[in-house]
Amino acid sequence: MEFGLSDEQKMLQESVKRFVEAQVPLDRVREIAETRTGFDTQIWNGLVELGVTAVLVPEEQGGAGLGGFEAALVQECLGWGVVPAPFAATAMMAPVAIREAASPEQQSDWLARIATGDVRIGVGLAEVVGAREGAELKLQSGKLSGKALFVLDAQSADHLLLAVGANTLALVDARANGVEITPLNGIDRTRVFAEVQLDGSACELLGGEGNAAGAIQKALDMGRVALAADNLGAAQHMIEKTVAYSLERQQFKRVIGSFQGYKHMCAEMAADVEPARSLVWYAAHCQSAIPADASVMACHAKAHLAEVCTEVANKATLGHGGMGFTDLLGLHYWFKRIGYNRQVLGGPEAVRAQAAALQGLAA
Amino acid sequence: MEFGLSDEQKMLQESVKRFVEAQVPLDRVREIAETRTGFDTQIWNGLVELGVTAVLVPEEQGGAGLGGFEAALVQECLGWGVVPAPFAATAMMAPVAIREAASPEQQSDWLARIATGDVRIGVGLAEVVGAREGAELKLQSGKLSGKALFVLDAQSADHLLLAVGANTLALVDARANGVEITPLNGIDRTRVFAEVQLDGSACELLGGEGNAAGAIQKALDMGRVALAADNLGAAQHMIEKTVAYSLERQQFKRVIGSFQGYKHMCAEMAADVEPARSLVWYAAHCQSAIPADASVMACHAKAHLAEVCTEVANKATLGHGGMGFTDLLGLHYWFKRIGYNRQVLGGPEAVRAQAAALQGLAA
Amino acid sequence: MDLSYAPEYEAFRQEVRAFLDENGGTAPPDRTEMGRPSQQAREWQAKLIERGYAARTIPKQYGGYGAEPDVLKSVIIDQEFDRARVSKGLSGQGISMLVPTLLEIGTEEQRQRWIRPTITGEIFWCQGYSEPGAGSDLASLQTKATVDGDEFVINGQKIWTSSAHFSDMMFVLVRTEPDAPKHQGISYLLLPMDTPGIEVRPLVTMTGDATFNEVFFTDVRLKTDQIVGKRGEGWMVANATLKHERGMLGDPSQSANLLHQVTELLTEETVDGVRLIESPLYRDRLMRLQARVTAMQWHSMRLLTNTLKGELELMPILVVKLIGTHLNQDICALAIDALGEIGVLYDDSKYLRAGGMWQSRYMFFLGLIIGGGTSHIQKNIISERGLGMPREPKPAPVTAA
Amino acid sequence: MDLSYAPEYEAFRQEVRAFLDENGGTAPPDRTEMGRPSQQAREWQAKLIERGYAARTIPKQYGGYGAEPDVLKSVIIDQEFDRARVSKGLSGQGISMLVPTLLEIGTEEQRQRWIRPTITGEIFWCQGYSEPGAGSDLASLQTKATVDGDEFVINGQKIWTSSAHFSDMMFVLVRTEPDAPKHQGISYLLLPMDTPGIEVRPLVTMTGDATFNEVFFTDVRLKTDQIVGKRGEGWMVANATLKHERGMLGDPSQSANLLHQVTELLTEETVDGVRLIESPLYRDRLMRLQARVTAMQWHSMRLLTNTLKGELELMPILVVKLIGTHLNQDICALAIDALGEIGVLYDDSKYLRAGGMWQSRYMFFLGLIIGGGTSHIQKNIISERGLGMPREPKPAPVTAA
Repeated sequence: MEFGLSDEQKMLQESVKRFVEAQVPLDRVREIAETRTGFDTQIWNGLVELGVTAVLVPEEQGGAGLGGFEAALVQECLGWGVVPAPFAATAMMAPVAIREAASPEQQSDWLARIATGDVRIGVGLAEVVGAREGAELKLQSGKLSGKALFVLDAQSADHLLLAVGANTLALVDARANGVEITPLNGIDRTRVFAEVQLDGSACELLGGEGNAAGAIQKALDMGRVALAADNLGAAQHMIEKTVAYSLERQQFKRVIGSFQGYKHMCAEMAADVEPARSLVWYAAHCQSAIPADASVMACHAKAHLAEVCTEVANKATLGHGGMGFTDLLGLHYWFKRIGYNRQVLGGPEAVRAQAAALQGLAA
Repeated sequence: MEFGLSDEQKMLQESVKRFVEAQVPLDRVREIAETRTGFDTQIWNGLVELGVTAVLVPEEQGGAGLGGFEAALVQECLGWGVVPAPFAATAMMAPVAIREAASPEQQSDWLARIATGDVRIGVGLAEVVGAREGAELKLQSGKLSGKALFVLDAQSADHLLLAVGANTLALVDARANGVEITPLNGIDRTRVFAEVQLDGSACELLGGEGNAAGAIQKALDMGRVALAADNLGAAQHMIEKTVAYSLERQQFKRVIGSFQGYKHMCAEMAADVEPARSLVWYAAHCQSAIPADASVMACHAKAHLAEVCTEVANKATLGHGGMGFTDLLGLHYWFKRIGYNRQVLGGPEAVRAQAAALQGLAA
Repeated sequence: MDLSYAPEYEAFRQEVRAFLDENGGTAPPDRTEMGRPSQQAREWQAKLIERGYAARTIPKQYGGYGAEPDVLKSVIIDQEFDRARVSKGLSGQGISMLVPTLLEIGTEEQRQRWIRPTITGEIFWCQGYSEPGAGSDLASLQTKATVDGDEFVINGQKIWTSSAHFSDMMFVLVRTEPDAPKHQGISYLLLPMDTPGIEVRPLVTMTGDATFNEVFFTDVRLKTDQIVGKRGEGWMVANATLKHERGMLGDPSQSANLLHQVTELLTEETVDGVRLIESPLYRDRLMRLQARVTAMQWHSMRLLTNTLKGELELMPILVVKLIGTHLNQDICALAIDALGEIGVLYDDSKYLRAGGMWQSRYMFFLGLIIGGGTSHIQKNIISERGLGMPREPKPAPVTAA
Repeated sequence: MDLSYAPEYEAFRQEVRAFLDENGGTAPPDRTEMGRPSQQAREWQAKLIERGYAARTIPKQYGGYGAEPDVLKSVIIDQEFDRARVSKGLSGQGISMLVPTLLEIGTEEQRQRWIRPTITGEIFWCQGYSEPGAGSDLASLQTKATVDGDEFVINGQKIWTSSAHFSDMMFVLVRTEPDAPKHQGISYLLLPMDTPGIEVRPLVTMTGDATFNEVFFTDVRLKTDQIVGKRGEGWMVANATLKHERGMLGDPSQSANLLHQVTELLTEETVDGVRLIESPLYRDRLMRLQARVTAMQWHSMRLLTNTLKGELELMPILVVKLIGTHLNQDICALAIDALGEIGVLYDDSKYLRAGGMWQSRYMFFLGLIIGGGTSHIQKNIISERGLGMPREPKPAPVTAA
């Protein structure tokens, strides 16, 4: 019985954390943010070298053969450092979908390339959660047409994994005929999504038409876990920054961290985040180890972390006073990352409704 | 333009407050609470002498000809002192229903007796909001049968005003044949409600069968305003008690009211209650003066005060430490009164749903 | 309780309406974009002053309309201009803060010199109060002015100076008596922004805008007679205007306007073809907010009534900022949540709603929760001044601990 | 991460299950009602000790089972007894707090004399720590014991003494060195409750129950050798047991159990013939709570894992009480809200649900938020010990202010 990090998991986490601290200081984040691609070659190559893109790829395909828990630990570090990297879509969502639905040949092909970092896959599932602006994809004679919105990490992707309705998953080459990718700029400049319009574009189906409902759910679950883990890391860092700031900043001839009102605010943040961490761990673990709980726990982790971390983002900014509101300390990158995580792949209300439905509690 | 208390209204409020302070100390509340009738002859007679039962009765019927605002000011004082008195049902809900639906003869008869305090009327509208336990009343050949639950102040009433379906209001003599009143004990021993079972009992309809939908809504609105005002007074008193306690009680060689965490808790209570007071005033004023807003504002006052005052009840109890949890200071009478006000005549969710529906926002 | 207006005021309201019907078309856009007032805005301002709808109570000899103070008429002007969505004329800290200060504390010469060009928009002011090291503890400011002959020599730094980059003048707090207790060593000066030694740097905020600045002073020289009040009394002088600012921060019509917009949004936007308002969860949140907005609207009428009656209730005033700013942020949060992914769009994105207002306002209101005294300071004030609870005890000297 | 148990532990689990299958029927009702343990409860306890399911790690010579500490086996015992809803044997502050204290600090003679009869239920203890004047500031207790020959003479008052009216003994903190600093003047005594001069008065709480008492001491005499640890070291002695109490307060199986019950309630109760679970609002609240409960359940597994590995992470431990008690109260609040008017029924009312549990628990958890350190104290501890923030500065002497 061990509900916690093994020595190997600690090493993994520490190596990613060290990489982030050394290679992705705030100045780098600022530079990359301005490109609005959510991507930087050097950082991506660094992550590939660390082997983290291979986490969810089985050993047979040259991967590390690890599970959702390890992937979430990586994503948590990326959130801690507001790292611009298309990790969640390519290295978390795509592999589980491919493992679930693709043919053995497809698996060998795609998983190996994910593991080596040779492919980056944008993932579009927004319409499964709720379609806006008339977005819809249609498959006709093996060609894909229509519009998918909020396709994650599409800006830097060479391929796109798109849900077609609720039961079909298609892989599209981003450079194929008829593919148009329109960046949609959001508050979080460290991660991106885009509109993808297709006009009779060639595609490769995972598992054939109508056979990917399970894979879509797995990708969605893993994506939600990724966002929850990212939130966890981001919130943890905001708490650390706030406490550190409070021990430096003086007002009324005392460090502000000695005022009880301030201390209680910090205590509330920490108290909310600690059990939330345990929830993220369990939800991530379920993705590989406990299929019966995987979807419900992904919903819970996504929604609960969204609520807790939104609070943290506001309190931590408040705790930095005027400095928190400026661009000077860059605290807003974390604030906005948490804001983005809340809305993507289903807001808290939508996700909780699904958690209830999955348990047979909804009408 | 005057949104506030006139001199006359201040005098009214002060006279009731003085009466409550002088005649209804906590020891009296405790005694009367043990009777579980929500009633005491001496207190009732005192209120009648003050003229407050006549507030909503027009001058033609010997009343004061005042409005919902004045009635709410009275109820607020009763909440402040957790006074056991069947004021809301008899002096607020019943008169507006009678004025709306009853024939001129009925009005002269009943309103005059309400003004003089010669009649006490229990009011049953729970099934209009939502029926539980199969409660339902039926009218057959002018006789009433069935069951009404949570009839307010029925224990001390000589007559009962009951909704029959959504459109009919019936007055029943509590001593009539076939009337059985079963007290339902609740957490709040200062106010009561009961189950009323009828078996072919004689009744007097207000405005005839099916003509009282408007009167039912008015009584419901006024009842909700009464509960909101009661909450306002109760919460105000809890804040006063907490601040006073915090200036006396020492811990760690300081009065606890000098700790910033404690001060902020008190500030939050006060900050929530002050605008809520303005909402109660407006909602109460609407009942007599602005019919278009009356129902929506009654909903808002009821629901918003329920939320705000539940917070106050918890924080104020917490602020009293262990003493707040004991019976010694009697603080729990206020806590429970606020708990009762939250659930009766529609909980916050139900009442907000009605506010939306009234504005055409619901499906 | 009487929500009607006396005939005199109803007549006044009709007069304002008639003016707006006739002249509203010549008004500049309501939202004054950043920058000095346009020619159109200054002409509109002149017309408003002439009719007494701006600079209403400022005496005629200083360029105002010269009316007796009448809060109700001011409120009616506000209501009608809001209703018609017509610009209420020039704004800015010169008009809202400096002019009242000069009227209260300035010399006759200062009033003659500054008030008229300020209210006509000829001279534009910025405010130099905040400093990086003195946030909630404003009085601990460190920008110092030493005396050299008949001049002050100013060194130091200000922050949160909105409009500094296009202002002519700054009213600024500096420490002139470094050895006095902190509230007694401050002076209130009037400083031309083209004085050598002033550097203005834009300060980008989390919203991405640069509406604020940092202002650096290096041996900035100013004649010693450019002071309002006496040396060392600047804190008192500034507080006369802080009062005015505090009133500005709680504006329930802003909440009402936001609520109106989010209601429209919920009734118009769809997910999977279903209108958002059909969601009981969003509807419930909307109703919660509507109750809170309504409470604040009538709360402000209660404050107005108190003002009209000359009655002072402290507590209802003290809570306005704390409650109002949180409320406004919560309204924006509902809009963002209801919009799902569209709610995180920003800048110039396709599918952006309301120009990205919901996100920028969400952050802006968080800024307001911080600015002008964080919510922690607000709660201190409410508990101490409103509830009579003790001030924070001074800490014992560390050696004694 | 490995949620399975090693074969040794799976075997142990099977052994416990087999025991429960065979013997569970002879167990007393799970919820020990107020009062001394019944004969049946004491027999059950003897059987549990014999099998090592109670008093598991207490050495044989003191009447225990004498096993090596094995947290996982203890957890398995808890899990299986919870699952079977079978009584885990006797409880009470004597067993949970005094016995561990004696094992750690008591003399050999004290262990010999007190442990066996305590764990068998022969002697029942109450705890005398809290005082009316010393709530969160427990160490400021004022009940004093002066020495007269070979006896202490005790005067003062205790409060929140549960079970005092039927206890044989009290372990009590008294001030024996009035001139020492507050933490160094306390002693830990073992006091027979039938000693002359002790008066027990029931203390009614807001729930209406009288499970607590006030205990008054008037010249109560006790031999000076009835002390655990040295004179003046009672604070340290008591803290050894406070550690045990703190662990008791966060029990996620209690939250899970409450959540289970409220889920059943929502699926069974109807309004206007519609099941409550059909309300998206209640469903949303239920899901929020389910996420929080799940978080706390796995949080406790995380703490268990840390214990097993001998690793100490302070923060996750510190937050348990604050989060857990609020969570439990929030679960009860949902049940009450969903029940509408039925939710305020109490005592013996017709239509009462679950014996009035929802209201009484709602208040009880508020009591727990207060008891054992209010949430304010909890937040102080989290910020100071967990986040390394400074302690409250000592106030300057009033004369210096």
